[in-house]
Amino acid sequence: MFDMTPNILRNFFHKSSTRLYPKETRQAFGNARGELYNEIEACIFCRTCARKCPSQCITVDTKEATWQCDPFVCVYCGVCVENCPKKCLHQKNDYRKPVTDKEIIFMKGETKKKKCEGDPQET
Amino acid sequence: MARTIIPFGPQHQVFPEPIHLKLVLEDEIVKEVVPALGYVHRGLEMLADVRDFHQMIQICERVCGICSTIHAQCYCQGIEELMGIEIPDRARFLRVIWAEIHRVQSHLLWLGLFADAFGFESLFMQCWKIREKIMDINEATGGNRVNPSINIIGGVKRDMNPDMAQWVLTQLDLVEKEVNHLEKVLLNDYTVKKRTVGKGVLTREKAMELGAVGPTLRGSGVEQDIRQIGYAAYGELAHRPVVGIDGDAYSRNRVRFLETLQAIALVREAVSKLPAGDISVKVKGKPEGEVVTRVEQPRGELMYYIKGNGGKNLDRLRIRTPTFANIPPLLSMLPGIELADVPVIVLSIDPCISCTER
Amino acid sequence: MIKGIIMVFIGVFVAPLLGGLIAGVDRRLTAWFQSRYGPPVWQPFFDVIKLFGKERMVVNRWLVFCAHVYITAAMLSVVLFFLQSDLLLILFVQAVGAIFLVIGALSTTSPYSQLGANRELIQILTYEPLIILAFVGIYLVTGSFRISEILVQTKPLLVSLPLLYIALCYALTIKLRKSPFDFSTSHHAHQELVKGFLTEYSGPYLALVEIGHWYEVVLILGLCSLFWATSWIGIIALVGVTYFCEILIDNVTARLTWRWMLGYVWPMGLAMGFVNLIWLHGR
Amino acid sequence: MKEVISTTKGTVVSKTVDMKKDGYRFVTMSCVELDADTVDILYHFDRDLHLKHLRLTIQKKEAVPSVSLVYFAAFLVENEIQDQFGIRFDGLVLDYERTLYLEKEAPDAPYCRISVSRDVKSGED
Repeated sequence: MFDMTPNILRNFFHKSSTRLYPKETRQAFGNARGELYNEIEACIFCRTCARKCPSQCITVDTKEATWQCDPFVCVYCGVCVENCPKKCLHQKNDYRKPVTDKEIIFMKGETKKKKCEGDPQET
Repeated sequence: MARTIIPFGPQHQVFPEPIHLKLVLEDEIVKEVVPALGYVHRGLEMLADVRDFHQMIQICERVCGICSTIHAQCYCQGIEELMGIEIPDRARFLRVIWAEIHRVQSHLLWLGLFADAFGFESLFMQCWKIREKIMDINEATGGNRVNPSINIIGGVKRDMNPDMAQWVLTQLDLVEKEVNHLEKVLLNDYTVKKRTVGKGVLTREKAMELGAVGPTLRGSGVEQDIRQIGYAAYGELAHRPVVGIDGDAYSRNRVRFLETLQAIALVREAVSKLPAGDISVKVKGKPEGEVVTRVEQPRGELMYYIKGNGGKNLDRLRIRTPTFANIPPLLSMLPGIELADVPVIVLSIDPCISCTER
Repeated sequence: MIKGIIMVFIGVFVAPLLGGLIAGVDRRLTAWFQSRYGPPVWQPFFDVIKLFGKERMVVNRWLVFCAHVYITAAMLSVVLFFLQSDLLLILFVQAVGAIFLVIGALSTTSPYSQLGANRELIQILTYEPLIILAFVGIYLVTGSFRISEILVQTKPLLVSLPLLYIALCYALTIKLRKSPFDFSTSHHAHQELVKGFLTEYSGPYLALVEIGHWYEVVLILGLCSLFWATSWIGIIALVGVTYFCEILIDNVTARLTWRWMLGYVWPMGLAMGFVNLIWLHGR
Repeated sequence: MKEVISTTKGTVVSKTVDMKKDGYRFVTMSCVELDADTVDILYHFDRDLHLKHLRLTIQKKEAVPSVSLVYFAAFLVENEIQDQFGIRFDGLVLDYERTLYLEKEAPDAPYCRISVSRDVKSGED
């Protein structure tokens, strides 16, 4: 009748399987696809990522040289990263931290017509 | 007590997803059932009209959160058939590995939910605790916990190097050990048997007639499993469908439990036979024509009908998920049983409602 | 007199605190059994405080009345227990509260509430005879129903009433709403009847019911403690072990049905009770 | 897709009965829009892991005889097609009247690229 007893007693005398999350985090796996970020200096605003994205979370304006991504729409599939011709899109190994407000990642780079080495602005 | 109508769902604790069953009861005995769907209908089939056929992979994955890889695999398989692409051997084996890892994950999730349906909280937690190891495998190999997104048209996206494969096997050994600890509980425990044996009986004939699929069909004693067709690399791996006899909730539970162990064995075999070579081929052209393709999902037979018109969008994508096929058998199981057994029987077909409605 | 006032004070104010603490420890231990951390021990108090802050929404006035009768009866029975009154009186006061809770649930039109109330009635019907049987056993040993008489015993009751104690544990499991008897309502997500007969109690009234439940837990554990009332260590050990076993059983069994309960608890409980009584008589 | 048998409105039910007699399991039906007026309805059957299909090409306005009396399992998918493509099925064992997925006020045929508009004069669509 009490076939579960050994299992729960084993649990009782072992460490908990859960973690007290914000205080204690697991080390990210090397292959994990986490937070998406763009090295805006290298970006040429070709819009490949925006076109390939299955969830259409990326908006690129070639003229204004802006790149924005809605992280709440992004599904972290990594298609944009694979297709980026400049290899300037990357994914970190860990996830974005939970937040209470929606936000959009907005990045402004330099238009590539004029060749200059000015600092990219990030807001 | 007189005739009562119980609104079972759409928001009910036992259902992981919203479905509404109108139960007409007499003295806690179910007399009639009328289902209502449509609470999570997302129109994913229609998205094939506006997204190109490569992007549909990720969308197909999201038809179901639990068997995501297998949906994508089925879709890719269909498109490959349409375009006449032969995928490399290594990719075929890798697809099997990920699909079977997903099956373990899905079955453990189900075993937990099933335990929850008859109020066995600690068993539920135990199953989900074991499942967490599989989610880690998914994340470490595929990149994400739930939707690893490793299938692409023409093969797979990621390779598995020998070190990684070895790590997966050791993790699976741990999982198998823990699953074996649960065998006595799930198949022998007095209270579990009391709640499952003889509940929701679906005879062999009825199962065939009503078009049941997957463990629901096999639990009734029909030896049918789409993996027998030998899609992907299943033709080269040794496996036989797990079959139950009685067709009750206990039998379906037993089938799923044994399939969990079988899936682990299949991963081991696939890893040992993993051939060297490329993992994908270059894809050129656009799909044209129509095709029906099927794979075996943890819940049963999954069918995709794909019609391409030579453009980048598909003409029609039709997804028939296993739960859709299992709802008519469910309706035949419910009348005549106690209210207390309704959750157990509904859960015993492993309902995935967002799959059903897509 | 002063002793009496202190006892009333303990019954009214300390008992619910103790009950809440037991509930918190219960959750914590359950979590450990399930390989989780679990909520803080004070969580039941936070829950109740939160419930008191909620909007007052009731389907009818009966519910309000019934919730108040329930908590009053539960409180009164605990006070009577601490005043070392008559066991039968305590039992009937407690039963009035339990019945009123069911009447409140029956007064609503919600099917979940109705079905839960029916099941709760069956549960009351199952555990009350067992408790009465235990009292009869106590009477046969001590010659009185009064707790004050029982407390002067020099030998623990458990020695002469071991089987009746097990029968009382059945009643305890039902009363604590633990698996396998948690079908009328339960603390965990309830898979058949949502919240069972508590479905329509909400906000502050649910908080009252919750506090009433703490009183009842203290009462039943108090009854258990009578079986080894000769020393404090005995009381603590007996109650501790009993409660630990309850949690263990809760975690190793599935929920069963009321039909099973009628077919199992009555024969088993009554048989054990009668065997114990016959044995007592024959000694 | 191999083994596709063409049928007409008149023969679809009898052919389905034949399928059932041959021991086929009903898999599902698919509705495919061909152009503004016509749709294809495909009936998929399976026996021992072997698929067979029936193809029925009809006008959107026409009502299709339901096969749910032959295979009870067909009622769900026929209701779905009613919802999504606005095609009527005659003789459904359980007719949701286009409310399986949709609300009453939803458009008639959300899955058609060119929606069928409601005819005001006749009252019904």
